[in-house]
Amino acid sequence: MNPVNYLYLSALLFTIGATGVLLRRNAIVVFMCVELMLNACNLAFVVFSRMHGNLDGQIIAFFTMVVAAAEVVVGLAIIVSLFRARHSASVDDASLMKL
Amino acid sequence: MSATAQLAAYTTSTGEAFQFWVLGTVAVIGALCTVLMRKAVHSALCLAGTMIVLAVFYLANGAYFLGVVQIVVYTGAIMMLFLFVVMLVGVTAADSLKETIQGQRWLALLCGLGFGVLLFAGIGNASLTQFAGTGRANANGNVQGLAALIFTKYVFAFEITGALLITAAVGAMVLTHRERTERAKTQRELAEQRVREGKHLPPLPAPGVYARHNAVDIPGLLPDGTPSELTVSRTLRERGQVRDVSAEALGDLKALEQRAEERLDRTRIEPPHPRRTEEASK
Amino acid sequence: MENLIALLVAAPLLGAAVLLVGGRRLDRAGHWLGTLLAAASFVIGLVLFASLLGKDAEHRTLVQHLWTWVPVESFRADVAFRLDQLSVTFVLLITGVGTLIHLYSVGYMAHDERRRRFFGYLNLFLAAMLILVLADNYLLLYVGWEGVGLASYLLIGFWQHKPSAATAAKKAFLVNRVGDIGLSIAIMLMFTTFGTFAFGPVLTSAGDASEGRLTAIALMLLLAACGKSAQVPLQSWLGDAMEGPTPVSALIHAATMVTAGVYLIVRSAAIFNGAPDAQVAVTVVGAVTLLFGAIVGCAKDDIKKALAGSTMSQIGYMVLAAGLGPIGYVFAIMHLVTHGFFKAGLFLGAGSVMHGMNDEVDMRKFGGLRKYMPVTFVTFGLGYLAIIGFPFLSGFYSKDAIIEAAFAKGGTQGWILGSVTLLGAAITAFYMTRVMLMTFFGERRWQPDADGHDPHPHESPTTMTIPMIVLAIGSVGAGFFFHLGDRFVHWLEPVTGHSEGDSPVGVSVITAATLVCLVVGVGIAWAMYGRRAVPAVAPRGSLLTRAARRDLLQDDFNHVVLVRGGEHLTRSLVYVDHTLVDGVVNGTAAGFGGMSGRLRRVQNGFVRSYAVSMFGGAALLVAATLLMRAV
Amino acid sequence: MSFPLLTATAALPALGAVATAAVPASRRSAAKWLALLVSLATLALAVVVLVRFDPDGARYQLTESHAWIKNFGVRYELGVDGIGVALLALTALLIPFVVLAGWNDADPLETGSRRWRPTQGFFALILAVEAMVIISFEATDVFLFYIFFEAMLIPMYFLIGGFGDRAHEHGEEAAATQRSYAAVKFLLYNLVGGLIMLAAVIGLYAVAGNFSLTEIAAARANGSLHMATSTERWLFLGFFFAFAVKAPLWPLHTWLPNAMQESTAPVAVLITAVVDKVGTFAMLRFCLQLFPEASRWATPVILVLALISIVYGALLAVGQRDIKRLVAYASISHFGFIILGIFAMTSQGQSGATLYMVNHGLSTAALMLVAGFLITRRGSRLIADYGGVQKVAPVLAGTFLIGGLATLSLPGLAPFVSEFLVLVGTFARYPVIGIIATFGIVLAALYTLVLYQRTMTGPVKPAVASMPDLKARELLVVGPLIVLLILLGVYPKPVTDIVNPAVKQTMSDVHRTDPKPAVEASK
Repeated sequence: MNPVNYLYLSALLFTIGATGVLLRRNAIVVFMCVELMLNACNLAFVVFSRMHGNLDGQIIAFFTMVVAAAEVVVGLAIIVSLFRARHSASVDDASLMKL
Repeated sequence: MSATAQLAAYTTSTGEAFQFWVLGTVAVIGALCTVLMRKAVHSALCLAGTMIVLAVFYLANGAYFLGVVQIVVYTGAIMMLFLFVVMLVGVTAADSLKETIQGQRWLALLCGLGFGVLLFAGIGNASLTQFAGTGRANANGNVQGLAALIFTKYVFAFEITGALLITAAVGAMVLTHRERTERAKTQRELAEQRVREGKHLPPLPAPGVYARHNAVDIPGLLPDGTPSELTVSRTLRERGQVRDVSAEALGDLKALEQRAEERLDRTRIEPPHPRRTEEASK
Repeated sequence: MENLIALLVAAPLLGAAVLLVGGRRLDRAGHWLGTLLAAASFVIGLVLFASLLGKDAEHRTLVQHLWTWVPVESFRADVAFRLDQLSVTFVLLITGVGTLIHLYSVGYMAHDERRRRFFGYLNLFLAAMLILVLADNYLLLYVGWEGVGLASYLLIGFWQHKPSAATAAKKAFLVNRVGDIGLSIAIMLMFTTFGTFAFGPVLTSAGDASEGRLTAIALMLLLAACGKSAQVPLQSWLGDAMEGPTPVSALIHAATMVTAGVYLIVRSAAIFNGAPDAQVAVTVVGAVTLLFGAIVGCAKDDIKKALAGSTMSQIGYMVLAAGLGPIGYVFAIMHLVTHGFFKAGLFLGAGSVMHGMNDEVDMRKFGGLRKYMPVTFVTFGLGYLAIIGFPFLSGFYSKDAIIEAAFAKGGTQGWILGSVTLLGAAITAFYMTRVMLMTFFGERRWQPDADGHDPHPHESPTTMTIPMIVLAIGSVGAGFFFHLGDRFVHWLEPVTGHSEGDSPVGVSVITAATLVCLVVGVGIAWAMYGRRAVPAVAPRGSLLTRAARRDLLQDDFNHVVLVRGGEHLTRSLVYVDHTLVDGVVNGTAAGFGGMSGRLRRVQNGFVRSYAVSMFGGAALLVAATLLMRAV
Repeated sequence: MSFPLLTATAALPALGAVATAAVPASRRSAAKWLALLVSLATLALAVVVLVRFDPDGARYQLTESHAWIKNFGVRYELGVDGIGVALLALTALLIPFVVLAGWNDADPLETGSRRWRPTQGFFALILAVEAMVIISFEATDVFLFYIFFEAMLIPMYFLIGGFGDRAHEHGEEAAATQRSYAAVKFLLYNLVGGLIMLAAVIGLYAVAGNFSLTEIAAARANGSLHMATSTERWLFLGFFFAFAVKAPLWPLHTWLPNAMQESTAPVAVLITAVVDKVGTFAMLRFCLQLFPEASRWATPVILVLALISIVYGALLAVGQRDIKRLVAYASISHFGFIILGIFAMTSQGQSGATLYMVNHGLSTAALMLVAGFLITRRGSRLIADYGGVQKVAPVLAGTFLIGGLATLSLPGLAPFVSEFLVLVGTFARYPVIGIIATFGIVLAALYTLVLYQRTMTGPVKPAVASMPDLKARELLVVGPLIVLLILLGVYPKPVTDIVNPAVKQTMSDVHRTDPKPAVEASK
């Protein structure tokens, strides 16, 4: 098997995650889909690292994880406070800009 | 190490290929379930599964440190955080999958499909045949290699991500923490306020209907049989977890009376609706 | 001596300024101030006249250059006055008759609370009229030309509370403006032809210009003259102008202003002489108006409107004479002067009658007034005899001369014009006799006025009778005086030129024919209005009579074609402006508004919608990148 | 370096505007007096400019030049020629009257309100407009001119939208709606024109490399700056469009009736007598000087449009029911005359057009301000609401009549001279157009006299029966204007002497000479 298949898998996961972001209304699930996309990227980085034979890709993946952690912390905080204010976690309800 | 030799090869070992196809399938299924599950809890669990699979793939690709971190940090910490939030927001609440924005679903699928095709085409187009493998890079140990890079080449980025993490932590606290801007009202003041507003002078009515339904999520019934929302805790009301049992309770009452009638050899009436019991026991 | 000319204009101008700006404190003495200044102007005119008489015939021209008015490159208009035989004749007529009418107005307007203003306007008129006849170039003449128009507008509409007066004033001004187009274009044509529009250079070099250009200029001048002198087709305003106080009708709409057209044509003699086609047009206009005015005059029961018709007709005589060329110019002016006397006298007499009859103007409600107003009767009668051309009175000499000149034109044209003038003389005799009989003879037909007051006919005060007497003297004697030794002809000859035509018939034959026409006219009138009693209510009359009562339907034509048509035009243009011109702009604006309204819908506020577009955009970017690599 | 007189003339009202705006809310009358004093001081400065200007001297005098934006060659360049100085004087002359006429127009409705700032704003905005208009007349740098040409819109927008007649036939709310409509329309029209001009200004820079009017014109004249024919034409059209909107020329005129109808009479005077003059002035100064060939190329079309403006404006004026709208359409007709004179390209036409700008300013100011006094008294703009005013307020009626007579160009009053010059100038080169334009004088008489007849004569309407006559302040506004109208009608030489040399220059810019008279030509 060619390791390129990892990349295809990564692309597939990324696409699924992106579609999920677009389809789901629950902010938490949307967030999870974002995490899925990040993870798909991480996989790609790791495979690149293997491809090039150095550890830079893994480093990037590592940073991505850190940033993702930070993002999740802030994001979930936002969701919680949104939920407190609106009693709903649906992204469609936060549409003050609509007509 | 045979593993490193294998990693440097153009193709992987059969074992790894087997592992890829099996676990890859699991990962894709997990991802799909994340997107498609109606309840957030299920989505979270499926995502956790996918992440674990990915951790295995990291290990298979020579990123030992990342593999472990993936399990410990991601699956262990972040996903747990998700679960906590899901608990806060309401575990049982299931999303409706009905689309409300016109054309959104089709557009989303079209974009997703198009994007996927493009990615696949891009990857297929690139001549990715040379795999150097991580053998040499991991020669002094994967963790040591990473550490050498992080604390030399990427030291600034590392420091900045540290700052970012702290900021995020503070930010999360600021966002979720609600400062009390005024003194909490005493019991007496609350009572006076109630009197002044002229509503609910007595304590709120208690939930529960008869002895069989004394759960807190079942509203008490008014004399005419309609449920009173007031009897249920506000938190439950806001989560939408009030169980409406008025019709059911009335039915039960009716059945009870009927049974009493039957006992007393009165007219026979058809049996009560069978669904009622299931619902009630839920 | 030249420096006096400006004073001539300045005196009444000062009067107008003082009286109009001075305010109420001048109410008590203002009218005397106005009269005094008019008289002063007359005296200055006499002095200048005397000084001209003292020079030999060829050098009787005084020019006073005051200041350069509009200098732009080759365009030069000066404020400069020229006093020669022609203008001094007018100056004396204007200031003389003007002074008399000022005097008359003192009595006539005695009960009007706005008398001061009236005298201010009269003075303004005098000043403008003097500018008109004294101007040394056509542009300054234009100033006077419109100035008298303004004064006429103000005076016709003097009783502004009457809507009919205000409308008549507006109409007079507007019709005059149509004529002014002619004068404007004539001046422009002169400028492009001669490079100047001062009298001297234009008239001396008129021979250098092509006949086509001269004809164009002459026709434009004729248009101007038609407007000011109430000639067909621009005559419609004169009848309505009788809405003004009677002294105004006497001064402006009989003696002076309406003759300005004749002045213009005679002054521009050099141009008309070079444009025979235009001269024919002038005579045609004159002849048509002559008959038109006379016919209208026959049918009117309003004494002032009958006189207005007469004025129109008499000016038709003058215009016709002016169109005859050098054989007629002098007689046109002579008739103008004598007409100034007797027509002013007639109007003042009519005013006197109205003064005694509670401002009644309908002749059918007069009758037998000769016993009650002897002075008025005598002066009016003398004016009447003068206008119909009773032998040895003013009209006899001046009108006869025009009839002779018309025949002297020669050829078919001469016969036609001669016959028309003879016919006109007969009709004149008819309608004037009619006026005379209906007003002063027959039984009394007075009726109480609208307020129920019975009229008590009485003679007018002295301030009113004196001017009438003076004018009556003029009507009687002026013609004979002018005729004696062809004085008038010799006086004007250096300015206008003069030539004797060759009359196909003898002078005595024409005089006899004129007298026959006169007798016929008077006879018919006496048969209709003298022998029979005049009905107090106008009979239906023949078709011609009814048409003549309505000014031969000219007004109706104007109303239908111009007023109605104009109203429709403006109304539709207002619509076009609002819907089409503005509509295009507003439509564009609405189009953009609608478009952005539709575009705004894309911004539906849903994060997921935005996410789709972002994702789509990202996909497009990836596709573009791949394509770039592929290419 | 000598005293920067031109800068001072513009800076004084600008500083005055700031000072007026800063007057405390409770001192309303102080703001009025301050504005009046500043405008009078500006007038004094303008008189100094007039005296210092030598008609036979250099083309641009009292010049000032400082580098401003070096990277783009933009300079702060001022200078006046005869045309500019005449219009500068007109502007400085009219503003005190505008201020005086608008004395009470921006007062609070309730007498008690102490926190009322719009009064200060009203007068400050008027002074701001004055400053910008003056600098537009002075600027010899195209970019500098453009900036103030556009900036003028801002204070004008607020003057139109913020201050209207107190009375309105459909109530206060409808008045506010229509006001803001008029203001937005004014702004949009002029902005579109300005944007197109901006493109042309940039284009000019791309071709010429700097913005200096004098340099470009000199370079064009001596042939060192060649422009392709099509380039020149496009640039000309860009400039001309903006000026035609401002002027306004048919069919770009529809903003003017709305703006004049909805604003107070002094502001309407400001629009038509002062601000719009910048448009016609700029045609003379920029279009003809910078693009002589293109100007000649476009002449036929522009003349026809001007002719349409004359007749169309006059006909529409006849059909109006609103006094102010009527005056607005009359102004459109008059602007047609001005543009006709400019593009007839004869000395008489252009001198006449310049004179016309001055005279139209005076005559419209007289007519419109008296109309404003009338409207304030009765509280209606509709002609039909009046009648017989002459009887109760003779002085008002008299001044109104004189204003009207000036509008219809009665000889003896100033506008006659200019109108006749324009007509003669046009006729000399284009006889047919000249003749048709002459018909405008009948229509002018029609709309003026109909207006006068319907409002002033006839039986006294009950609603006007107790109308007071003109007060001292109002007489102080109208009197001098009427005196000037008569004076300039009788003796316009001082103005023509200043204007003629500048016109001669412009004529040589466009390589045109006056047609010779036929008699002389045939010899």
